[in-house]
This record gives sequence, structure tokens and C-alpha cells, in this order.
Amino acid sequence: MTLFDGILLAFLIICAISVSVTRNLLASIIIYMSFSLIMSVLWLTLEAPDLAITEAAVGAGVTSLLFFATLKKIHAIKAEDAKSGEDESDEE
Amino acid sequence: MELVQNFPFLTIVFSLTCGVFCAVLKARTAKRLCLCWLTLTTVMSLAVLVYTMRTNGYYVYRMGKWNAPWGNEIRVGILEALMASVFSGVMLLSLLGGMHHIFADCEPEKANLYFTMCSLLMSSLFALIYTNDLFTAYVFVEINTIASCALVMLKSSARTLVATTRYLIMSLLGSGLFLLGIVTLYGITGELLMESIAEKVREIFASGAYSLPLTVIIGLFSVGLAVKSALFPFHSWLPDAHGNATASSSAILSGLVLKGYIIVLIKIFYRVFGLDVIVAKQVSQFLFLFGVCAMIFGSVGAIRERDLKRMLAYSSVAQVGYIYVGIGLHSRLGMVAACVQIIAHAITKPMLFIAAGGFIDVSGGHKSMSALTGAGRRDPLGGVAFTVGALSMIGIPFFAGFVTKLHLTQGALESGAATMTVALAAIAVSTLLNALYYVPVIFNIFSGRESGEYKGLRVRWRADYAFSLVCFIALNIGFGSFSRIVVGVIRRGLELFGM
Amino acid sequence: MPDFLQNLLTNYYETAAVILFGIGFTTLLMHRNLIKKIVGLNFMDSAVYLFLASKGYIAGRLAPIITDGDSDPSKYVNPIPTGLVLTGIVVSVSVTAFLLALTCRLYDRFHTLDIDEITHLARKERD
Amino acid sequence: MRNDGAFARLVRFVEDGTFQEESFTLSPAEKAALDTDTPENRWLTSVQHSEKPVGARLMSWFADKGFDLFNNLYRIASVFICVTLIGVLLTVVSFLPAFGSADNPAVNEVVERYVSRSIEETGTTNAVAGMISAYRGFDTLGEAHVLFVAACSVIILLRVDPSERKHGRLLNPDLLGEDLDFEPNTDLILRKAAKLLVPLSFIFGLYVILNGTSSPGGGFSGGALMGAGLILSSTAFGFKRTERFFGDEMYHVVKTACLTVYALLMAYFIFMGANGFEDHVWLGVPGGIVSGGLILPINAAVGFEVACTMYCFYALFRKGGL
Repeated sequence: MTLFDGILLAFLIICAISVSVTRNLLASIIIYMSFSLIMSVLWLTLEAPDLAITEAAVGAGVTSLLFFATLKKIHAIKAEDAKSGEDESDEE
Repeated sequence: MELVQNFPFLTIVFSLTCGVFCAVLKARTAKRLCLCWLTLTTVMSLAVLVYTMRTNGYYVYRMGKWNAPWGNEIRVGILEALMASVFSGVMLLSLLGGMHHIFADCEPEKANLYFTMCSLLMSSLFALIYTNDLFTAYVFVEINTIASCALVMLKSSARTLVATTRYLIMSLLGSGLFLLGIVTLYGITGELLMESIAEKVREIFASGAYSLPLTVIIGLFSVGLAVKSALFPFHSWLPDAHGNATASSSAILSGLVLKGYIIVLIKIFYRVFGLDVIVAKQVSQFLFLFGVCAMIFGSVGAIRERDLKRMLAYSSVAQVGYIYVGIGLHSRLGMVAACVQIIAHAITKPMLFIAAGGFIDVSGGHKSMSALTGAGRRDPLGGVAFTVGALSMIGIPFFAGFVTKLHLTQGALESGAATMTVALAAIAVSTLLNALYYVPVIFNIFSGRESGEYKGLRVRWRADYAFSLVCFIALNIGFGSFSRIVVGVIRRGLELFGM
Repeated sequence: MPDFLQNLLTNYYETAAVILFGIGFTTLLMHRNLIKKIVGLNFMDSAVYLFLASKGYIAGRLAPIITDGDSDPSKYVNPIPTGLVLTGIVVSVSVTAFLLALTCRLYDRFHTLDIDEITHLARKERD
Repeated sequence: MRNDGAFARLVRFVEDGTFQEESFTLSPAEKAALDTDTPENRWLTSVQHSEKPVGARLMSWFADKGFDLFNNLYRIASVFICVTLIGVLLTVVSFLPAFGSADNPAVNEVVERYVSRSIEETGTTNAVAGMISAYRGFDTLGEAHVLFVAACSVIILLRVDPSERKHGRLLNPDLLGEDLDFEPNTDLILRKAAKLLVPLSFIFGLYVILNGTSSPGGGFSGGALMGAGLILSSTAFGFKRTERFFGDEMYHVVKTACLTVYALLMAYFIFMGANGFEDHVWLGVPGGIVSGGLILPINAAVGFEVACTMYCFYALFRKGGL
């Protein structure tokens, strides 16, 4: 068990728990995004580069964007938040 | 390899393509394409059935250049071909019977997508029936889930939206558990093909290793698929979804979609784990118990309902219970009863839903019992069809439902004393309860005390509606009267199934 | 008991995946907020994929991309789980999009995200 | 988010006086939680049954204490389920073969063949691409259609008729919100960054698709990258600019063409393979761009389908149509 993997896995679990307890929807989506990013690093450590690319593009990119678009639609976040959210997610 | 052997594969792949085309065509054209294709698949499946009956065997069709453990494959036997023919035919008749409702309930711009969803659903049902590979099953289970949810919500109203959401969430929970089961099984056997897994599972079971994981895996599969097929404690989503959708959707969902998942479960039980493991792990007892509960509580739920479609939906819960009781008897006779019930319910419930759709038409769009008083007089054909369906559900001889009860009773008589008592009592009570809610409906729809509002209303003659109901009535009575033939086919099919 | 813990530590990827699955499952069932439910569903799916992918990993081997024509199977990890997970990821994004679209429509109609409240409101409404 | 949900439900249920199954118990796990035999739950179940006649009296009591109690119980139950599930699964995990060892059951002759004969049988050096598009191509065909069926469902839910959109006669203005006023975006940083990133993501997406047979990636990941590029461009430069080359018609044409081509190629491949005919497909040069026989066109078809589906999702969410 390498320390690196252990830290990443612990981070995943912390992310999951914090989504469950946080009250802010925007925060939970951002946590979900970071979860996906960590996941894509984990795919790399599992020697699955195909998955890493897909997870980064689909999980952290498109899925999070759809979440943001939904939040925007339901007026859970202001326009500025939406913009900045999309910026971040497109960098991957 | 003969041409007819390619038919199952062609029906699966080109149903997908048919769905893709329907998505870009105008609704009327899409309707024609979809109906033509469904007719063709019915004929093709029947041809496959005749072929397998003639050769009295099954064959394995590899999906690609490579044989089984390397590539995908499908397995075609008598039982599979029979189910495929029945499902395809019922799908066609259900679509025809509710056609005017589809065009009335969907937004005109999106009506073509109804046929897309039907084609994809049909494709996934074919794939679930024929597949020999667990992961293929998972992929097509997902198509099935999404397409059936879409069928519910195509009738755009607040209730259908909520029903869809709850249906989808429960289904996805089920899929998650099902996938976890596949993955854990892959972890201990390293195979995805049903036959290879069965071999490994036999070894593992004989050696006594992985005893707990095997139990948990069987549990995951059972719970996952039970949620999707609305077995008793997990049925809360069903009445909303089936009760609010448009007539054809209700018919298709009740008649076919639930059965698709049960077929997968039967395959997993008998082709992957084998009877010994299932009996040793005591899973069938649980299924039996929940099935009995479903038979009783589903009927009780139906008695309390005042809304005709929701009542029929609750009745589906009870009928699914019959199938699980058949599986839970874990004997050959029980399995025969389960398969008979799959077919009997698949040809009865759609008829009831479509007749109910006709009643609602002649009652100003109302679904409650009071508004439907005398609906059978205003729509005589629908009234006859509903009566036939209701009598079949109660289990009157010469109707389809009787065949199920007969075989279930036979199966129960063969099993141990405790099981026998419970099963027989459940069948008796459930028959009584069925009569309690179907008979008043029959009286109600033929009652002369129509409310003045709808009194003069007469049903408009529609060829597709009439054709569909006449076919269903003929199928039902035919199956009930000449059940020997179909049961013989099922028996032969089950022999090939490894039973 | 020490054996149990030792095994869990050896299978640490699976352990983490299973814990994640439990959390996702609970989030999906227990939260009444639809967005939370959807995130929980995604966690659950990801957990299963992690579990699956960890079945394919073999210590000290490389990703199954054959370089220099050296196709000795003992040098590469198992490609099957990777392929299956790829399928799974696409399935999960499809499902997420569908659920989010449903959420939007429900919010438009009921102005709330609480599924219980929505159910109650819908019951009152006539079709 | 809504803290009063549980309480509101209880009050409603007491007020109505009737026990409506769905309005009170929603999920089976919730039911299961109540069925578990802890003292608190026993209390709760008994309350449920005795509530009908004495509803009004209990209501005031609930108004005082029921809220906290029920919420706490709910929490306890949810944690309890979570812990039980995790416990059972952890026990299973502890029995599973060791992680990362070369002799676990998943490493069998199937894996060996996928790696060792991938080049000669499928012409791919990326064993994963060979596996998903050739050996297990049928699964992947299903997967592409899962995406398609989801896209259709989202269209059903969110699409607004374009003629109504243009003339401002919206059936349901809420469906669009103020999203339409939101573009074009005037954020300088975003536009400059997008100018750089959009072409880059397109080129990278294409690269991933074309090299899917010999390097990590393939149709799905490349398509998702290209889709992200499209989304970024529409965010930065407004939907008008994207609409110029990618509208409703275009989407339908691309999607239908891609899926049909894919299904036909797969059907040809399966039909020939199953009947034992020679399929006359040149496998190409392993490691090069033209390799893997049918896998390259399949990857391209899947890639474009995924790209436009991803963009379609986004456009539907933002403005109810392409």
C-alpha cells in the first residue's frame, strides 16, 4: 500500500461524506468535481489511462457542467458563480 | 449456418437502428416504420421458434469472429424464442391498441420519440432474453431502464414527472446493486460469460471457499432485480408509474418490462449459480415468502384503489408475486408455472390497460370508478375485453390466468408440507381477493346507472384499437383453452435451459 | 479479527470502494434533495467502477498498450475491467443527464427540490 | 437542504388522518429502517399505527418534540443502514483474492489472449480498444445507444419548439429562465482563454479519437473532449456563433449518420464473423493511425456521436434546444 494511493482514497471518502453533510448545493457540486479529478488520478495509478482521460473529460468536465447548468436553472447560484464554475471545469 | 439462425441478432441490432431512425422522422412515418419493424420481428422470432422446435435444440450465436469466452455471444433456445415471439407480438398489439392515446398524450413534436423508445425497449428486451453474458445484460438493462422511464414521462404532466423520477431513482438503485453483484462475481471467478461462471461457481461451491461472498452476491442480484421488477417490499414506485402513463406505456411496462428483469434473474439463478447453490443459500425461500406477500398485499392495495389504472397497477404487483412464488418453489413444476405466468400476464395485463384506456376515452378522460359506470356499454368491445381479462386474472377455467394457477398448484403440491400449505393458502386467498376487486369493476362498467353526462357517448370505431383487443381476446382464450401446447413448448424449453 | 483487518488492508482499494458505495447508497436513499440524490448516485457508480478496476490491477505491470511489439501477457495489467468501466462511465453520464433534466422540469413546476414535497404537491394536482 | 421535510410530512400525515402509503413511506430502505427492531423504532412504528384516531392530540405533541426526534431517528436510521451495508460488504472484501496479485482469478486465458493476440487479431496495440470495439463490440454498441436514449429523453424533457423560441412566444417561460439574456459573454479572460483552448481541445479530441487504436483513448473520451470544446466555445462566444455551423438539423444528421454507420459496421462484422465468412477488412499497420480495421471508423463514428450528444445536453439545459 503506497502512501499516495492511501491519501487519495481517503480523500475520496472525505469528499463523499462532506457532500452528504454540506448544506450548500454549489459546494457539493464542486466537491463532486474534485472527487472526479482525484478519481482520474486514481485511474492512472491503476494503470488505466483510457479511464483517466474519459473520467477527466466526462466526470469532471461534462457531468459537472450539467450540474452547474441545472443549478443555474433552478436559481441556486448566481450568474457569476456559474461562469466561474464553467471556467474551471473546462480547463481539464 | 442457416439464415434463420441470424434472426435473433438481426432483431436486436436493427431494433436499435429502427429507434435511431424514428428519432428523426415525422411522427406518422415513425409510427409506420416502428409497426412494420415490430411485425417483422414477430415473424422472425416465430421463425426462430419453429426452427428451434424442429431441431429440438439450442444454438449459440457468436457476436463476431471469436468464440465465447473471448467475444460476446447469444444463446437461442426454445424458451428464449418463445418469449421473444410473445414479447414482440404483445409490444405490437399494445402499441396498436393505444395508438390514438399516444398521439393525444404526447406533444406533437415529440410523438416520434415514443416509437424510438419502443424500438429501443424492444431491442433491449430481445437482448435480455437472448444474452449469455452478464455485462451485456447490464448494458441492456440500462437501456431498458431509461427507455421505460421515458415511456412514462412522454405523457407530460406533473404526476408522470414525479412518477418517472421515483421510478428512475429506484431503478438506478437496482442497477447499482446488480452491477456490484456482477463485479464481485467477476472478482472471484474472473469470468463474465454465464457458462464459464457456472463452471467456476460449481468449483468454488464444491471447495467451500468464498461461501459468504457467494451469498452476498446472490443477495445483490436478487435485491437489485427485485427492485426493478417491483417485488413486494420494493413496489412503491410501480402504481404511480404504471397508473399515470399513457395506455400503451402502462401496457408495455406492466406486460413486458417487469418480465424482462425476471427473465434475467431466472437466467442468473439457473444458468449462473445452478439449483444446488440457490437451494443451499436459502435464497429461494426469501423469494417465495416475498412473492406470497406480494400476492396478498398487491391485491389488498388494488382493493383500496378507486382509480382504475392504479388498481390494475397494484394487480401487477400481485401478479409479479405469482412469478416469484413459482421461482421460489425451486422445482421444475414451479419454473413451468413461473414461465406460464410470464406469458399469461404478458397477454392479459396489456389487454386490461388498453381496455381501460378505451373506457377513459368514453368517460371524458376520468379514471375513477364512479365516472366509469356504464363505460362497458358505451364501449362494448372494450367491455368484453376487460371482462375476459378480469376473468382470466381471477382464474376462471378456459382463460389464461387459470393455467398459471393450475400449474402453480401442481408445483405447490409437489413441494414440502409447509411450503405447500403456504402456497395453496396464498393462491386461494389471492383468487378471492382478485375476485373481490375485479367483479365489482365488471358490474360497474356494465351497470345501467350511467351518469347523464356521458350517457349518449359512443366509442368511435377505430380499427387499430379493435384489432388489438380482438387479438388479445383470441390469444387469451386460445392460451387458456389450448394451454397444453404452450406448456409443452415451455417444458421442452426448460429442459434445454438446464433444468 | 486481525486477519480480517489484514485482509482489508491488503485489499485497500476494494475497502475504500465499498465504503464509498455505502456512503453513495445512503446519500441516494436518505437525502430528500434531488441534486444530493444525483450526486450520491454518481458516487455509488464511481465506487463500483473503482471496485471493478481494482480487480484488473496487477502490481508492477504496465497499462495494456503494447509497446515495441512485446506482447508478453505477463507484462501488462488486465484490460477487461478497464473496458467495462469505460462502458460504465458513459452509462452513468447518460443517467445523470436524464435525472438532471427531470430535476429541472420538476423545479419549474413545483419550485422545490424536496422529493417528498414534490410528491405531495403532485398528489394534490389534477391531471 | 430542506430541514422541515420530515416534519412537514408527519404533520401532513396526522392532519389528513389517513395513512397513505406512498405519502409517508417513500423508499424501501426507509421502511427497512423502521422495520429494524431497535427500541426507538418500535416506538415509532407503534405511534404510526395508533395515530389515526388520536391524530389531533398527538399533533400538538409532535409540534413540540416530534420534529427533533423524528429527524434524529431518521439520521440514526440512515447511519445504521449505511454502517450495516458497509459492514457486510467489507466482510465480503476481506474474503476476496488479494489486490494486485498476479494469480487472482481474474487473470485467466481470456486476458492472456486479449493482450498477446490483440495485434494479430484486431490490429490494435491498445488492448483495451481492441477489447471494447472488436472482441466485445456488442456491449459497446449497446453503450452508444444508452447515450442516444438518454439524449432523446433529455430532448423530450427540455426541448422547446424552435419557432416558439424565435418569436418569443414561450409556452413556459420558466423553462428558459434568463439564460438567453446571459449571452454573449463579455468576460475578457474567458474569451481569450477560449480562443486558445477551443482549437486545442478540438485537436486533442481528434487526436485521441484517431489514435484510439494505438494509444489511450478512443471514441468516447475523444468525443467527450470535443464536446467540451464545443461547450466552451458556446459559453465564451455565445450560442449564435455555434449555431452557425451546428444547429438542430446538423445534430440530427450527425447523430443518425454516426449511429447508423456504427450499427451497420458492427452488423457486418458480426454477421460475417458468426457465419464464418471472410470479412475482407484490412487491419492496417499496428501502431499507426490506420490500424485496427473497422475500429478506426467505429471510433470516429462514436466520437462524433458523443461530441454532439454532450453539446446537445448542454444546449438543452441552457436554452432548451440546439
